[in-house]
Amino acid sequence: MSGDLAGLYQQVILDHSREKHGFGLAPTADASSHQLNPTCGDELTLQLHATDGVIGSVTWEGAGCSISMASASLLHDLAPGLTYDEARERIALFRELMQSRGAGVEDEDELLGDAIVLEGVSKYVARVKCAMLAWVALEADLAQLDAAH
Amino acid sequence: MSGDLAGLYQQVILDHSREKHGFGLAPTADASSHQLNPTCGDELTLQLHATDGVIGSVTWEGAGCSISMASASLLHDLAPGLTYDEARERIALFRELMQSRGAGVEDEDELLGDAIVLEGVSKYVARVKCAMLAWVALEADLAQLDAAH
Amino acid sequence: MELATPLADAEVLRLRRDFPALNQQVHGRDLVYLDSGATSQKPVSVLDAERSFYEHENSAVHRGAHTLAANATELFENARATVARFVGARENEIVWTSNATEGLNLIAYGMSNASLGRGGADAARFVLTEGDEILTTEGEHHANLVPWQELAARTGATLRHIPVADDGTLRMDEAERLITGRTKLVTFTHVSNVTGVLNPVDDLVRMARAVGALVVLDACQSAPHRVLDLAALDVDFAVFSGHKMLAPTGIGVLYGRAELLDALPPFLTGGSMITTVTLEASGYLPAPQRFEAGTQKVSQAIALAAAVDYLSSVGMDRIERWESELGARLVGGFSAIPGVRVLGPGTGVHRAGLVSVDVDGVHAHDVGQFLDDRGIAVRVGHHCAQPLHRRFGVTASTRASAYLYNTTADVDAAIDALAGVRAFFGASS
Amino acid sequence: MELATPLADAEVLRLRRDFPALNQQVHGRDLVYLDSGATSQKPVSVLDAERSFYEHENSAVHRGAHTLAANATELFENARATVARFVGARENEIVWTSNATEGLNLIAYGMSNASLGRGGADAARFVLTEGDEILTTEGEHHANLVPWQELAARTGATLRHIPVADDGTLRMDEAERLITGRTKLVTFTHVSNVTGVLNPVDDLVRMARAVGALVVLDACQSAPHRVLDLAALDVDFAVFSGHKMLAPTGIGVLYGRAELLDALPPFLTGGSMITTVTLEASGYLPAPQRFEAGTQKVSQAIALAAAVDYLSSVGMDRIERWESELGARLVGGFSAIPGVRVLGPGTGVHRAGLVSVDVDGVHAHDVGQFLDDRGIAVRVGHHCAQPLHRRFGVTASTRASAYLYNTTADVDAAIDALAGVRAFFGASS
Ligand SMILES: Cc1ncc(COP(=O)(O)O)c(C=O)c1O
Ligand SMILES: Cc1ncc(COP(=O)(O)O)c(C=O)c1O
Repeated sequence: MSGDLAGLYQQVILDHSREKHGFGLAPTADASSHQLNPTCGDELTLQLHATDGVIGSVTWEGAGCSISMASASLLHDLAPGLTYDEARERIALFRELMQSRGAGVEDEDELLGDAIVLEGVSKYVARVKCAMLAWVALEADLAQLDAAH
Repeated sequence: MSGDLAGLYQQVILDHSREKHGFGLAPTADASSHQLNPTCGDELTLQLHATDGVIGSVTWEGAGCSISMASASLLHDLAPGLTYDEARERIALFRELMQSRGAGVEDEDELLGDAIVLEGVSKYVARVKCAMLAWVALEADLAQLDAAH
Repeated sequence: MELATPLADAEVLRLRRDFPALNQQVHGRDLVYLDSGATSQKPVSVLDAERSFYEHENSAVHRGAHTLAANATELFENARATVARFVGARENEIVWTSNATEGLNLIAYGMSNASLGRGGADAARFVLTEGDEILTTEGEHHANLVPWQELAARTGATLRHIPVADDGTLRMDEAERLITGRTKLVTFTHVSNVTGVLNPVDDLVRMARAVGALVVLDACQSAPHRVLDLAALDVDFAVFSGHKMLAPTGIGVLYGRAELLDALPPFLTGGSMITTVTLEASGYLPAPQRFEAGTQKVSQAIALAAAVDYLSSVGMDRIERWESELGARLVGGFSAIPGVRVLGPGTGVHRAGLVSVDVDGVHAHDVGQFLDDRGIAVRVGHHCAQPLHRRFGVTASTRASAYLYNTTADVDAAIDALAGVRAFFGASS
Repeated sequence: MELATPLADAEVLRLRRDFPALNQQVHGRDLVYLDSGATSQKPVSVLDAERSFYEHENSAVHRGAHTLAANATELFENARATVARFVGARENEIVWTSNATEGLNLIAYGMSNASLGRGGADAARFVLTEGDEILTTEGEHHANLVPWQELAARTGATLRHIPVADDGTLRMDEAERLITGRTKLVTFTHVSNVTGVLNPVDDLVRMARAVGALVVLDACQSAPHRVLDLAALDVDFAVFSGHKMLAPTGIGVLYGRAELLDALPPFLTGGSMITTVTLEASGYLPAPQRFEAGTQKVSQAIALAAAVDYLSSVGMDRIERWESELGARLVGGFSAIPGVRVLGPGTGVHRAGLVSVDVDGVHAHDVGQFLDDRGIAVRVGHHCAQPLHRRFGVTASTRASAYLYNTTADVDAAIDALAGVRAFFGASS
């Protein structure tokens, strides 16, 4: 096994991909979006539960590779308590991290919490889509809430 | 001017292309066919006049390059007196000559008469279609007569 | 007939020197390329043929009278003759396309144009109306499914499917039931790009002929890998792609029986496919020019002929036998790994040199990544065959596909790597 | 804005060394290639870019997860970004086609699919019915005429034409009259491939916008030769071909404004352009993938990006000025020869670097042959523009067309040769 592969599949990621924090859809939600990765047919539905402009929790369901599942699980851990704008900021930063080709981004530890374990994905251009799936879903949820206003 | 070009445009050819023996359509004919060279838009209509299975004369009209015009004119001189089968034989031989890439074919002098001045065309693959136009028209005329029987 | 000697590792290693891309490292390991089912690598002779064209003859074909143009036209038409011979066809039965997908769309659009009244009485046999049926199978690549869905939607015809059995073969009992007087066209793949199953062309052609239906063969996974004689198979149309058979991207072939091609209404229209054009209307040339509008894929066609020459010099019968050995070795090795399920036929069944597997508890993307880390390139995903994956109860799989430049060592490396996957991802616990 | 310095002979002779095909002899004379309007020659950097791809990255794009596939995908999408920048477009507005002809057919078939109900409400603006009009011009290449004839025949719409004046320009008074509320689409060439006339894009766009019609620009003869900013021109769609701009055959570009491309129903269908496929129906991706079915022209797209880099490094503004000098020199020289008539604008009028002539008493084929004998490659025939030739009262003409690698000596050689034609064929008598 190369060092690269160990960097991509850190133990935290493999654990999250099995534990899937926040897995299971609630009967209702304030916003919900469905995302698809057409290359592999992976799918993910992500619900947003919020009160007064602050995220309460994120729940999701889907099937996909360990990267996409771990990423959704990590996002579930990160999101609660963030305002919409803060959440958007984190999504933007995470996207930047994913496009950094292994170089990382500033303030990542502080703002992205455990999700920075996904940094290794940025060296694998073809896998960035997997890691982004849940975050793109959250972005779509936030856009729905905006549109509803 | 290269020797090739002089071989292609022999004086006989240039003369025929201007004199156009047999140019002008008759009011009636035993068979008539229209041929087109789609690359350049050249067109030719060739009429066959025959009695008892023997070609009486060939008349034609059309616009095209010196090679196609000369070839029709030369065919007009060659055709009279040939039986249908003899004409078919000459057409086949002329086609072979055109595909010979300058190598010529046997018995060409005897069977093709003055039309052997077109031998130089066979070195110019792109021009073979021009030289064949009238001959293909005669072939189509003969096929019409066959079909009428 | 005597059987050809298959290739063997020593000879394959010699051939492999002709393929520059195979001589490189990935993640510090020698590349093991087992993704030829997606696209093949190219030998130097093919790269040289294309480059030489650009250095010497490059110019407009069928349009110019100057020396370069005449030379280019000749090379281009000789390429057509070479490819025609390779698949048992006549020159005027070979139409250049940009890939197999375009070839299938060409047939489908030709038929919808006929259905809109283009092509007149000659095109009557291509007309589809409500009540008519198009028959495809559950095992097709999207390229041989979606164009027919769209054709059905455009014409009001109904699309039906021959189901696939658990072992990946077509349910021929169902085919018998589905091919009726209403069936106007039957289309199916020669070899499945997921299971490696070889479909029974003769039986399907016989059934289709009995009801007067047209037959289309998707030869994408057969033309590169086995002896192909389209006239002998007696299909009406066939398609394949150059990039899967040592040639560049951007070139494919549509084969059609001459009398059908001359009757099918044109698809793409423009320059070089016309006789006379007025502002109001245009006349069209016979095939193949009829279907070759605009400037063609000239250097790619010439390179495809060079690819075909390379394949022929090795011998298609020998390649076929070698790949069938590699396929058997892959199936044997993969199915012996606990938690690995082979999609389609298992060991002991004749198959092409490609095998797709589902690994219990590990997503195909992760499997592929693990193999890539060892320098092994395989394909992961649905391989453009979502319905067939759904049939097998999975959304994605991992496919290893071999070609003439693969050795038994390549196959063994893939088997060895696959055996380590579940432990790495903690799926065996 | 400061004017760029045009190229000059000394620099052109240095550039020419990059083009291997130009360094050869024909009939014992140095080749003078004046047929770039048909297809261009290729610099070494373009040939190298393509070869390097096959030696290193070649593999399936957008379909694989292994290292080669990821690298290939990246080069392929970077190529799209390079070409987008070159013509003032965004990446998702650039669709790969195999040539300009296919691009025009894509729009026409997208519209006929919309007219058959495909694409739903989003596609309403592409629907054509009886009474609707498509407007093209008398001066078009067959590629921008025949697909619209066929679209009209499929939908019941009427095709109309802006006539061409004696000097080759469009009759804008007639355009004014012809563009009405019934006009749904206006399509015209940016630069004529026969007369070198530059059409008034701004005026035509303004008229079309006023009635809500779509505008299609055939940029085949402009993209290779002048600075092109499609967003600034404000057209809805545009097409051009790689082979005319230093790139290989088999690659072209369709530009479309993003919101239009995402609403236009798909044309070719198959793999890689879908979201979810069931046996019954399929969902489609947004542009550009929506229009890129099957394995793409990967190496050709990468080579086109290398071609664009080459052109940009020389400078499109400088190329444009140089060609306009060469065009003026050609027109001046040709029109001074007795019995030679220039089709379209004469001396003193701004034009592209191409000129077509009719030689009194000598057929174009013979003219071309005579020039070829001196090593000069020109195009003879109707240049896929029969209606325009008919407008000028001829069936064929002889065209000399220049590019960045042509010198004034090339132009003078053509003028000198043409001056000898009528005497050789005895037409001056
Ligand atoms: C103005 C114009 N339009 C369209 C075309 C067609 O281009 P292609 O044959 O590359 O599709 C050409 C070139 O032949 C052209 O000059
Ligand atoms: C069976 C089959 N059909 C069709 C295709 C489509 O070929 P292409 O993408 O070259 O058009 C493929 C390959 O992807 C295939 O394997």
